[in-house]
Amino acid sequence: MLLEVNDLTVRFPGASRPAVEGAAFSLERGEILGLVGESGSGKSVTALCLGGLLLPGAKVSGSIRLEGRELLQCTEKELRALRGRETALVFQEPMASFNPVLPVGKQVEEALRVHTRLSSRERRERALAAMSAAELPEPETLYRRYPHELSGGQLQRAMLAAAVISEPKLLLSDEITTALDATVQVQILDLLARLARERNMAVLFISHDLRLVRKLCPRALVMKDGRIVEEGPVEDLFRAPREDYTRRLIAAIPTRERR
Amino acid sequence: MGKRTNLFLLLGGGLTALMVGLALLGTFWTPYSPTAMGAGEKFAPPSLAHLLGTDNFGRDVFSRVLQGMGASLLIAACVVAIGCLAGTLVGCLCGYFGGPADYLLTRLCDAVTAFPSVLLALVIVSLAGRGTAQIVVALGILFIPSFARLVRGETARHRQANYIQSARLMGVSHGRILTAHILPNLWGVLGPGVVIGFNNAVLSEASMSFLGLGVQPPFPSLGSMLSDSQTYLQRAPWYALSAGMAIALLILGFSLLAEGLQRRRRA
Amino acid sequence: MKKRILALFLAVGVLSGLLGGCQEATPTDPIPSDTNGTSTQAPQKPAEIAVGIAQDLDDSLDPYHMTAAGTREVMFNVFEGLVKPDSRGNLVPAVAESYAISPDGLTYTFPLREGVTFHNGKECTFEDVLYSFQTCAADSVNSTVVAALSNVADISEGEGGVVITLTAPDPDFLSMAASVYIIPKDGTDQAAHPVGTGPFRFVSRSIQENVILERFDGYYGAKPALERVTYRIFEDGNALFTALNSGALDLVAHLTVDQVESLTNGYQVLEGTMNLVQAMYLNHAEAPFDSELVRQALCYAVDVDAMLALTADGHGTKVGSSMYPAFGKYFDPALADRYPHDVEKAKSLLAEAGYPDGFSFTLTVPSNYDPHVDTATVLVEQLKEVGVDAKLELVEWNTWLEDVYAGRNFQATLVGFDASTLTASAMLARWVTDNGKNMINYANPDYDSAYAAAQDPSHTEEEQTAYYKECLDILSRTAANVYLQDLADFVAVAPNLKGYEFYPLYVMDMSLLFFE
Amino acid sequence: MKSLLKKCAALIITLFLVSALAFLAFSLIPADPATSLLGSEATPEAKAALRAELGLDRPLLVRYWEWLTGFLRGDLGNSYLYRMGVGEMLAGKLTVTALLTAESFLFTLLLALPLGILAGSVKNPWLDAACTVLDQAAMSVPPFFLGILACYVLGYGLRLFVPGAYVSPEEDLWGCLGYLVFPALSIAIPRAAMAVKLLRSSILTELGRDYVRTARSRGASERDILLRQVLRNAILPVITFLAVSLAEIMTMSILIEQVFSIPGVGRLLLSSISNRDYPVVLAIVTLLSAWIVAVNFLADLLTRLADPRVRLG
Repeated sequence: MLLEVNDLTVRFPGASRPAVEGAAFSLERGEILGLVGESGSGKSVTALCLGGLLLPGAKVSGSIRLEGRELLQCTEKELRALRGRETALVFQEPMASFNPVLPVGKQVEEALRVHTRLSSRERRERALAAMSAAELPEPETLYRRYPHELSGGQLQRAMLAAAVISEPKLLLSDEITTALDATVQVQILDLLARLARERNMAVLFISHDLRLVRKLCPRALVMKDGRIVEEGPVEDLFRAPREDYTRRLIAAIPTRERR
Repeated sequence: MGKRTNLFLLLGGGLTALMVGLALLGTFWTPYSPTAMGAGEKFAPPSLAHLLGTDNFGRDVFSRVLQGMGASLLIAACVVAIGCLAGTLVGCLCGYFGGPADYLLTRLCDAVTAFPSVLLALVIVSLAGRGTAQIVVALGILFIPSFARLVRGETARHRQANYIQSARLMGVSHGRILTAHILPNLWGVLGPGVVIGFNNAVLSEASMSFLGLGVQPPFPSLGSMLSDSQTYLQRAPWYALSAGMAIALLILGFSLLAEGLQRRRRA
Repeated sequence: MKKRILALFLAVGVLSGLLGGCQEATPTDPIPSDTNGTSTQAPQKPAEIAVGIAQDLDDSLDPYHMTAAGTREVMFNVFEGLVKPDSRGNLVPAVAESYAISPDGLTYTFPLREGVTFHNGKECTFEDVLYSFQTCAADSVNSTVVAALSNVADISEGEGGVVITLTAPDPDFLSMAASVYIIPKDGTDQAAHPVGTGPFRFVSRSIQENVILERFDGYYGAKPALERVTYRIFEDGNALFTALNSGALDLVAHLTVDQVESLTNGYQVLEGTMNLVQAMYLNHAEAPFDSELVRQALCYAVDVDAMLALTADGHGTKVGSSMYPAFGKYFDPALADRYPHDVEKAKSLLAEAGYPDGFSFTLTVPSNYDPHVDTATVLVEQLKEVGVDAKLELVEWNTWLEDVYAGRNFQATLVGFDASTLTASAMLARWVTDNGKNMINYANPDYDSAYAAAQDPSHTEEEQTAYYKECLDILSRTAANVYLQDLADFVAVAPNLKGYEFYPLYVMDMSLLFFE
Repeated sequence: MKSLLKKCAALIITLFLVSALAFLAFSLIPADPATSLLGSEATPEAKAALRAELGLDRPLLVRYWEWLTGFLRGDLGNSYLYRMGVGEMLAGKLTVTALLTAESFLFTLLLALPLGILAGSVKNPWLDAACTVLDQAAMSVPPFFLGILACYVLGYGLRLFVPGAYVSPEEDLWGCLGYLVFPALSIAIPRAAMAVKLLRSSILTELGRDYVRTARSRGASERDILLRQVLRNAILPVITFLAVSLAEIMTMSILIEQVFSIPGVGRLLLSSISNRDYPVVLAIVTLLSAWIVAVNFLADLLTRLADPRVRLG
């Protein structure tokens, strides 16, 4: 088992109820797990916790075991060593996620710079390879470009390249397609699936869009108000949702696709 | 965050209230006449009778500081008022109508900004004599460009807005658009501009008086007191310190207040 | 900003034996009485000093174009006339070996001294003297000197030396001649690189930074002990004081008592006077100063002793008329007590003049000289006591020259006048009714006739002196101005620097200084 | 490129306006140079002659035209007072003021950058508040007061330097720079405090941006994030501020030159105004404004270079 989450509770000071309450699930190596829910249901907080990004001021309890290691017991330094190497995060807004004043290539190889002692030339080669793997055209050119010169889709590919460059075991993908056009969305999903498959990388695919989850993930969790309300193979969720909430999520999908 | 906001507002507000209060007090009442000589010994160190000691004529430094602060505040207020009103007018017209007149006026503003302030003050002083009114006019002129630039940008931005465009289509006059639609939108940028301008005005007035161009003796001014006190720095350090600290605290109060207000708005 | 402090005081000339009084340094710290000042400097100390001066020599270094007293103060060490003044106010031979005046007062003979060379190495000849007198007569910016030289009928090389013939006798001529500095005929550009015959030669100037003089080794007289004098310019009085107090300067003159008392560096402090008449000058063409009663009331209202106590800890000399103590022959200390401080008397005089509730006026003061501003500040305060409201208006020096001095457009002003030559007429001529420099529009027939009698060469010297004294008494009696004081002049000198002497002129003689 | 040309045109127009304004100002000031040159004892004829010699009797526009064409040829005219070339006169003074400005600017940078970064990375809210109050206090002290304090405490009290013992750079460059340390600090401290405030708030804003979260998720350390990622963005508004500071510092040096008696351009400007030495004043005013305008231009250019989004846009 790659990841085991038990009774994860995250509480922000001043909030009336926990952002995440008693979440428990697990993830196999190479598995793609969907996490669905409305905005504010606690999906992103869960992702950040799993990524080892402890939010300032937040009270986190329970247990997160990554390859048997208890993340919640780790020091910040140990967490930092995990981040980017064992886990990688990709976020919703590709443009905002890139530093506007650094060339794209430099940001793609960031994890290598942090975690390895590779020379800058070696890093560059790995970055170019990762960018090719992410199906970016002319990686040499794009390497030198600045974020504002790339399209949203290109940036998200670059982001995926940056995420997989250090061969993480777990990719946390938080609404990575939300800001993109529909056609680009599909391409990115395909890319994500291929990368996960090739590298035997587990993916926690977070989305508010059940459609995408169905397309990508064999299994999914449904989250509401910080609790996991339903869990199971994605087709089962579609066919026989046990919760009203899941039903409503399904109902939100345009009719033609629902079937 | 909440605690910090209160801290700056509290500190800044308290300090400003104290200094402005003292300045107001100084315009109506001072322990001694600020110009009366021999109110005490020459160069008497601070004591209960003379809180901040006395100067080279035996005048009470505390009384002079009080009245000097009043003068500084009054001058700064007038300067900012002139700069703000004229600047808003120029900025509004430039930003709204645009065109070559706007270009020229903008360049003129640049030119005034680039013109050494001391020279302008000296020109006005040579023309109209030294005095408080002259220095207000000189500094007022110098403060126009910064306000004009601020307002011009904001006006030009609003001019493009849909509601202005539609008002124009409906045949509303330019004057009405400016006063009813654009002017109310300017408060947001003018507010902080006024506070910063106020501080700059206090500082500029002090600089001018330091060079002997501001308030004329025997009336006290913080800048000229500071200039006079330099000679007696070793003999009567309290003289220089009182005048200098008064300027610094006046400015500090306002900038803390501004910081506090800014943080509260952001929070 | 503190510019050209004493530009008005065109102290150029010299007294011609008329001057009885002389001034000596009155040290607050003991200094040796032996001030013969020839090469006795300690060998370990480099004979260089830095002198702080409060204004740049920015008028012109050309001897005939210098206008500022501060410039003359420095260039006194570079230029000499046929005769020159000494510290006791006597004229002593310089470029001339001696001088002789014919009994009719029309012919002056100056035998030229042997071996006088200019700083450029050329020997001084009759041609140079002739050139100097001609150039000065044509070029000088000092109208008094130009007027005196227009009286010269002929300059020739006679047996005894230079012979100058006048068209009419002039008792002041010798002192005028002292201000005709001798310069080389085919000389350099004097404005940029002055060349004279004095004990120091001009080396360089750096605008608003310094002027450097060096000992002139070809000087005919006693060699100065100092090898090099650097005048450092501090146009801000506070900066000058700061530099002095920190020990960056060896000598600074014209300090105020407050500055002197703030000194903490252990320098010797010498006290003299500034040789000027500081007064509140009143424009008699303006009401209410056309009334003698009002003017007298103001004199009673002002408490000069209290003023001196406040501004200068009691230092300074009261003057009661247009004459200062260095003119011992004319100066009458009793005049200073004619109007003792008396508020009641002042009020009753004002009431009598029709101003029972006082009045208000504008007191215009040039802003460039702090002691005048300080005095004016105290004066304004004192006048309040009798209900007179004086509004202080500080103006720039140039504005003052133009509006007040030339334009006579003022009510009252507070400045100091000194003598452009050390003759009584230099102080008194200006108050004659139709004199072009009668800034205050003083018109008094008695005064005019007394002055004319004093100038009449047919009178004996005693009679002239008596007439001049009468002039002074008339000025005092009619309260022509509110006469205040001759300011105290303090000089701070490094502890081991000796030999400073006060002159009755606005000069600093560097040739007398030496290190002990 | 086109916008650059436009800016250049604006620059030239501004300079032209400044010189015209200065020229106009002098024609308005009463009391002419002849009076100040010749003093109290000169005759009216002598004054008239001098006025004619200086060309002051000719119409204003003619004089302006001559001055302008001369200026464009690099001829700054002659000082009325010193009767020497203005260019020659200014050269030495400009060196001093330039040194003072450069040193002040250097101190501003050396103080502002580390302190700003430090202030931006303080986490404790109370410490942060204390830093901000301290910073505001440093900002509020007028430079000339700081200068006076420096003279008193460091000069007299601790004897670290001798106030007034100025050495010219030609004599001893290091001695001169040494003397300028405290004047430069007096100018730099309030300026640096302003820059610190700006940098701090800029860093805080940037720290809240998404790319910081990305960097964290890659395992970058906080120090690394601050220095390598955030600073490059946070510095952009500070660059503009610092460049404009170069202009402000120059202006401030006029006052500071008074306090520390440094014979720079500022003092020459003040005395030339009161002496009515117009050629000198005109030259200084025009050069000063050229400096201010040029520095603003430079600020613009630097921002373009430092910010890839503007660089090509």
